[in-house]
Amino acid sequence: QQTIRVGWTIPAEESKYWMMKRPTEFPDLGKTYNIEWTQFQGTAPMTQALAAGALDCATQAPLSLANGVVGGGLKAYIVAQHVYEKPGGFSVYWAVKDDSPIKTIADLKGKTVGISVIGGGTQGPFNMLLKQAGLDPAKDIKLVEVGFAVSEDALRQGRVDAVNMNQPFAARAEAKGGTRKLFQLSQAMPNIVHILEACRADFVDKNPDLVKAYVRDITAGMKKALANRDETLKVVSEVMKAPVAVIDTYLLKDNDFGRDPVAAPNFEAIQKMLDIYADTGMLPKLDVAQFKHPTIVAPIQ
Amino acid sequence: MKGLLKPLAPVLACCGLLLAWQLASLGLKNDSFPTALESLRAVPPILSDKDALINILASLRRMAIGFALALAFSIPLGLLMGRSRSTAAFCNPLLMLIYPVPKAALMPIIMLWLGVGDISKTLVIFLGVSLPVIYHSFEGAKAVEEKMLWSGAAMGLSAGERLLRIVLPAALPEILTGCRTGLVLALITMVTSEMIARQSGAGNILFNALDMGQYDTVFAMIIIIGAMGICLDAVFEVIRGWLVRWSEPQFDMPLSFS
Amino acid sequence: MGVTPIRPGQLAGVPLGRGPAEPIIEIDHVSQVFKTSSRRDHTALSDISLSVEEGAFVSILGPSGCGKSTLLYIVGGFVSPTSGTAKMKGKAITGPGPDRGPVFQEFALFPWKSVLGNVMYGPLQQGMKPGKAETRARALIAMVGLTGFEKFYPKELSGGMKQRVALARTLAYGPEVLLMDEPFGALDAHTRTRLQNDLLEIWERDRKTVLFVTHSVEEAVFLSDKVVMMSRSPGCIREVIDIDLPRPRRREELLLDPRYQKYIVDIERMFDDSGDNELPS
Amino acid sequence: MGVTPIRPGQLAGVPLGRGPAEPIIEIDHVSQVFKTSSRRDHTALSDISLSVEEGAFVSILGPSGCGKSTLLYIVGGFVSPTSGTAKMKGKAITGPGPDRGPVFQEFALFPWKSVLGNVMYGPLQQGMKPGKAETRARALIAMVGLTGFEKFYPKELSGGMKQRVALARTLAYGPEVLLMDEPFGALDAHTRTRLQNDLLEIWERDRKTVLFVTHSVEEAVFLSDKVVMMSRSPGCIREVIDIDLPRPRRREELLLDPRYQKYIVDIERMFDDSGDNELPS
Amino acid sequence: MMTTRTTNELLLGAAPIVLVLLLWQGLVSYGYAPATLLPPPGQVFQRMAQLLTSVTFQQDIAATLFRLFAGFAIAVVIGVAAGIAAAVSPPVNAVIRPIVRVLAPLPKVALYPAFLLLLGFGHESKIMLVAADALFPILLSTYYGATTVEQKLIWSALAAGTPPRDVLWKVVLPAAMPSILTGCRIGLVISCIVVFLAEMITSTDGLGHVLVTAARTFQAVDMFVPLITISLLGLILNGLLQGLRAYLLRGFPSV
Ligand SMILES: Nc1ncnc2c1ncn2[C@@H]1O[C@H](COP(=O)(O)OP(=O)(O)OP(=O)(O)O)[C@@H](O)[C@H]1O
Ligand SMILES: Nc1ncnc2c1ncn2[C@@H]1O[C@H](COP(=O)(O)OP(=O)(O)OP(=O)(O)O)[C@@H](O)[C@H]1O
Ligand SMILES: [Mg+2]
Ligand SMILES: [Mg+2]
Repeated sequence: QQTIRVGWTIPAEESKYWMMKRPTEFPDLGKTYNIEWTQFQGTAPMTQALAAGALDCATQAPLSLANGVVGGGLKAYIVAQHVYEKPGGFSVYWAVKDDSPIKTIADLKGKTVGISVIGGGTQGPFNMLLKQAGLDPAKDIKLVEVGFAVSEDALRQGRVDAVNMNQPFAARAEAKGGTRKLFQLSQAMPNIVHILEACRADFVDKNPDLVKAYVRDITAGMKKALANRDETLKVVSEVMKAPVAVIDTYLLKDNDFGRDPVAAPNFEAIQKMLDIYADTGMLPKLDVAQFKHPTIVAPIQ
Repeated sequence: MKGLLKPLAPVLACCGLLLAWQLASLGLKNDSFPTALESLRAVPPILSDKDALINILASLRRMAIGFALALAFSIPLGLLMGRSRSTAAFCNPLLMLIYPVPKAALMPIIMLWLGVGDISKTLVIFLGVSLPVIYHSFEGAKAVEEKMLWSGAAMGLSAGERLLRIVLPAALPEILTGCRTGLVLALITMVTSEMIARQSGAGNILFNALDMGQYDTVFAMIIIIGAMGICLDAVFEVIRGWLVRWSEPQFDMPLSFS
Repeated sequence: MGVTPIRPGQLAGVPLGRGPAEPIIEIDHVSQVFKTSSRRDHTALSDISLSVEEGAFVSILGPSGCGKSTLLYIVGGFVSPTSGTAKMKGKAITGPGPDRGPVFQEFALFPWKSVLGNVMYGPLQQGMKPGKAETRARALIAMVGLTGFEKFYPKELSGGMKQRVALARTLAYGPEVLLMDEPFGALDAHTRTRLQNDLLEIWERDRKTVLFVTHSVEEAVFLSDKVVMMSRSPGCIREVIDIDLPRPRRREELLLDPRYQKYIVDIERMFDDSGDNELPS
Repeated sequence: MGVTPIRPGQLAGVPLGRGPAEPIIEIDHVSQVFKTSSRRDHTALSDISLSVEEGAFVSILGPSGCGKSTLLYIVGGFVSPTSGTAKMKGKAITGPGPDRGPVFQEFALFPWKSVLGNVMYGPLQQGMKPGKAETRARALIAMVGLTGFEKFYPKELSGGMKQRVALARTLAYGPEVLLMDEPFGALDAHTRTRLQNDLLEIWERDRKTVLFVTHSVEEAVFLSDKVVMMSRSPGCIREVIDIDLPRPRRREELLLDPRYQKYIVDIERMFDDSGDNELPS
Repeated sequence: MMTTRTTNELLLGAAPIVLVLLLWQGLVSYGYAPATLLPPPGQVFQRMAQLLTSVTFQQDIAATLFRLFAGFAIAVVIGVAAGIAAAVSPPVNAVIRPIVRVLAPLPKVALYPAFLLLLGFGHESKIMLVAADALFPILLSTYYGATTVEQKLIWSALAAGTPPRDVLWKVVLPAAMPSILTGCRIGLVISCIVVFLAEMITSTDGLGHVLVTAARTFQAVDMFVPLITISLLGLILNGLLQGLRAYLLRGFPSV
């Protein structure tokens, strides 16, 4: 019986949450193979952990994974996808106060703008949008790091003039009112992939069957998560220690991110994101093909 | 009246603290700063949750191991540094170079050799605790009255025995001050060591809640950690009082000239 | 019997002690210079030579600050002299050892141990069984008149009581050479007399060598074979005086002995004569 | 003039001092019980009553551990007695004050201050100008024979030197009442005599009241108007003796005065008579 | 004589540092750590020399130092004052002691979001975090140092007419100085760590920020430059503190 060391984070990996909290629902999990779960704060440390060989598989964002490849000599395969921006669904947006004089992106000139992670995954599309509006992202605005959890408060307190919003905080802020959406990432490109599942290449090459079983369970988990929303709410609530009522306001609703029904990665969209990062100078040009394993990729049924 | 005030003082102070918090949070009207009452209400659910208890116990176990290892390592080192100029000259610059480095920044390398499990976190706790213990032991050993050591030497104690049987007890009050600071830092690092990578622990609950903006849970955890601090501290004070009863001031009047 | 003339001005460095015994302690051209915080050199002892024979009771008299304690520290091996050598039984003194037992002017009791614990410390260290060590310690505590205070911690004792504990602690492990720095300084006359007698008894029984710093000329004459007079110019030996009085000595008898009185008067006069003792003012 | 008979057995609580002066210190049925670490009660003073008249020089004699220091602490206002009251000029003593200056048995010098800094502390505290305080301090340092050691820190001084600094420090701020706990205990005979004379001079000039603990009967008789004899049964006053010798006193003269010798012999005999001073052994 | 001793001690102190550097080089050379995670020391120092001359890096150092000093200074002032007040006055003690017991063990990082919202994203919130973390070691050391002051020293001062409130800083403070300085030394190191941590969590400048940006993009060399810088800063600051200590405590016994 072999073990995979898996890194995870919150808030949007429902299939993995199912595997964690309802292992008996999966025929192989705990029987033919085991998972050692380690939770991380954000994807960047997980990239480091993958590069250091402390993890086998982990949640990643396209940018952090690419950074690991470029700077950390990491070799990895993208084996599944967790959430992306489905057209019509939720897209990470920047909000301003209702009474703010800022009406367009161009009005941000000279303002203080919050972003969850400077140099993080959202900054590429964000920079692109600023450039399109004629702003120099480096000079025309003052960028400060504001985690999603405090962004609403930071905005209401006037600490920032505009700030990025993500679920579940966006839902909460909207329910309270007083803020308004200025622009959203989907304006830069559709189908942005936020988080995906990646495994170290050397690990996959050495234990193909093991990883295959793991990916199979991710696919299965995604199906279960989408099929049984009530149970998913409970699972997520157990993981996040947040009451069901809070999660119920957005999870798997129209105002949520999109999820591929079989957790299949959208390599095309990822390539497009890599191109944006290259255009905005955050990365050199990269080909998504290097992340693709010929057989081990969701969906595996 | 006075006799009643003394045992009640801590309770009163806690109430005062909670009251100040309550008023401040009401005044600020801020989601990320819930009122004391809301936070207190969030305490029982955490404590009645089996998972949470297991988490907290896991943290405490790591803390106990880290703390014990740190004491076992730091007290002898500190005493040695205090009694031998060359040991101090040898260790001091190195320690001063190592300690200011934030452990979080070294995580990639720590993970490379020690993985993401208990060992890394225990190491972080160890480092946090050992700093004050080393330096208080160091200074305590330095201040030991020389003639006491001479007396010991004249009775045939070897240098090692003198360290153990004279410097250690004589410096004990100072060492225990270091241990108390160490205990405080142990609790803090116990939580923060779980900031980046975690499988279980009190920090796990706290940082998850922080990520999710569940501020009442965050502050409930803070209350719980604070309560653990009070309890550990109280136990420590009893042990301290017993160990250094010989050094307590003889008269309690002169310092109380208020 | 007439008054034996005192032979002052005996050369320093000439053997002291009773009979033909070997010198046990030899101090050879020892100087001690301290560096003060204000970075100046301060000479505490300059060119001291002295030898003490085995079994001798030697007292050191001298004005405050003349280097008596420093001299004892050097013999004890606690500080090494800036120049010169100190030898014990022909071997250079390189550090403290249980053959030389100090009683410090500042007592230096272990504050974390009770009276009993302090006194038992040495015997236990020498490998004595706890039961035996306790018996011995209790006997010594009784001797110094502290029965009933065994469980007291040093901070709960009066000055004189602490001094007596320090004395008992050193006597307890039976060092060959006793280095006593004003061991009776904080005691009332009666306790003092009593302990002088006890000390003499121990000394006579166990043939110990004693180096004894005191400020009382009378005490020095009563106890000693030799009195070393130091002076502050800085820290050197002025005279070494043989005390030729019969042993065992009893104070009542001595008080009637004119030689005893003469020794005292002569030594006091010698101090008077030297301008050295005058305080600069 | 014949020998004035000593009047022993004066009742405790009866005014002491020269002439018709007012009592400046009144100690009324004072007891002091300490809680020891082994949680037992230890009586250091039991039911002490004493009153000291303004300008009196009162010595306290007693066996080691009889409570002399404790009594001074109570008058100094450092500890409050378990029962009874202590008054100064009719007002209950509630704490220390610059009217009563202690010289502690353990010196208690400020280790972070040099000799000069220690002695200047009091005058500066009393609001004296730094220049004047330094002049005064230097004069006192000279008086105790420590000129040249102004910049030394306490750790660099010998035992006797520390004691002299402690004395100078207290004299420097000129308290009305001096509470001296064996202030000359660590000094050689000459320095001691010298400082006794200096103290007497200051006392006579400034009309101070002095409470003086000593172990030397001779010193007590030489200096005092009254000698309080304490005993350890536990901590109580046995006798109060008037010393009826002319002032100003000069030792050379007194040594020839049979009354002086008689006082000494009588007091010593009184201590001898009491089994109290025998060490239990 | 004095100088040879000092040089000897400096050499002795340098030895383990050289050893660590050798170990580091060895780990890289023999492949125990990939250069992408642990770059060779030579490369790091080269890069550091280069960066030290750049204005932006100097500004980053300045920002970090400012936060460090401000936070540390606040911690020292409050810690020493509160520690002494608690040691000296029973009513203050009754209030401060339980408060310290509750607040000391709290992980201050968890309060950082609250600080951010209350004080903004600039210097203030970071200074506050530094102060909050460095405060308690200093406070506790001061408190214990002050409670163990030899009583007769205080008596001597009181008898010399020192008003009780002056005794605090005329006797208690200097007598507790060895302990206070030990607390400060610990507080200083903690300040170094925390200022870095705060800058890593959120900031737009400072050494911590340099480090996170480098870490996110796996610029291992750039990541180690701020690390080495902060540890050198720690060494220098501690050296200064050591000098101050030697001066302040010249009257106290030492080895
Ligand atoms: N650490 C030191 N630094 C500088 N000077 C010192 C130091 N220790 C002692 N001294 C000086 O050395 C001299 C001799 O000191 P020592 O203690 O030997 O005197 P002593 O004869 O024992 O005097 P006392 O009878 O007063 O105890 C003194 O002048 C003292 O100031
Ligand atoms: N803190 C304390 N706890 C318990 N007992 C104490 C304490 N302080 C003093 N004592 C006891 O009180 C008694 C009197 O002590 P004190 O110091 O007053 O004696 P003293 O007369 O000054 O003796 P000496 O001449 O030896 O200095 C002693 O028996 C001592 O053991
Ligand atoms: Mg001496
Ligand atoms: Mg006394």
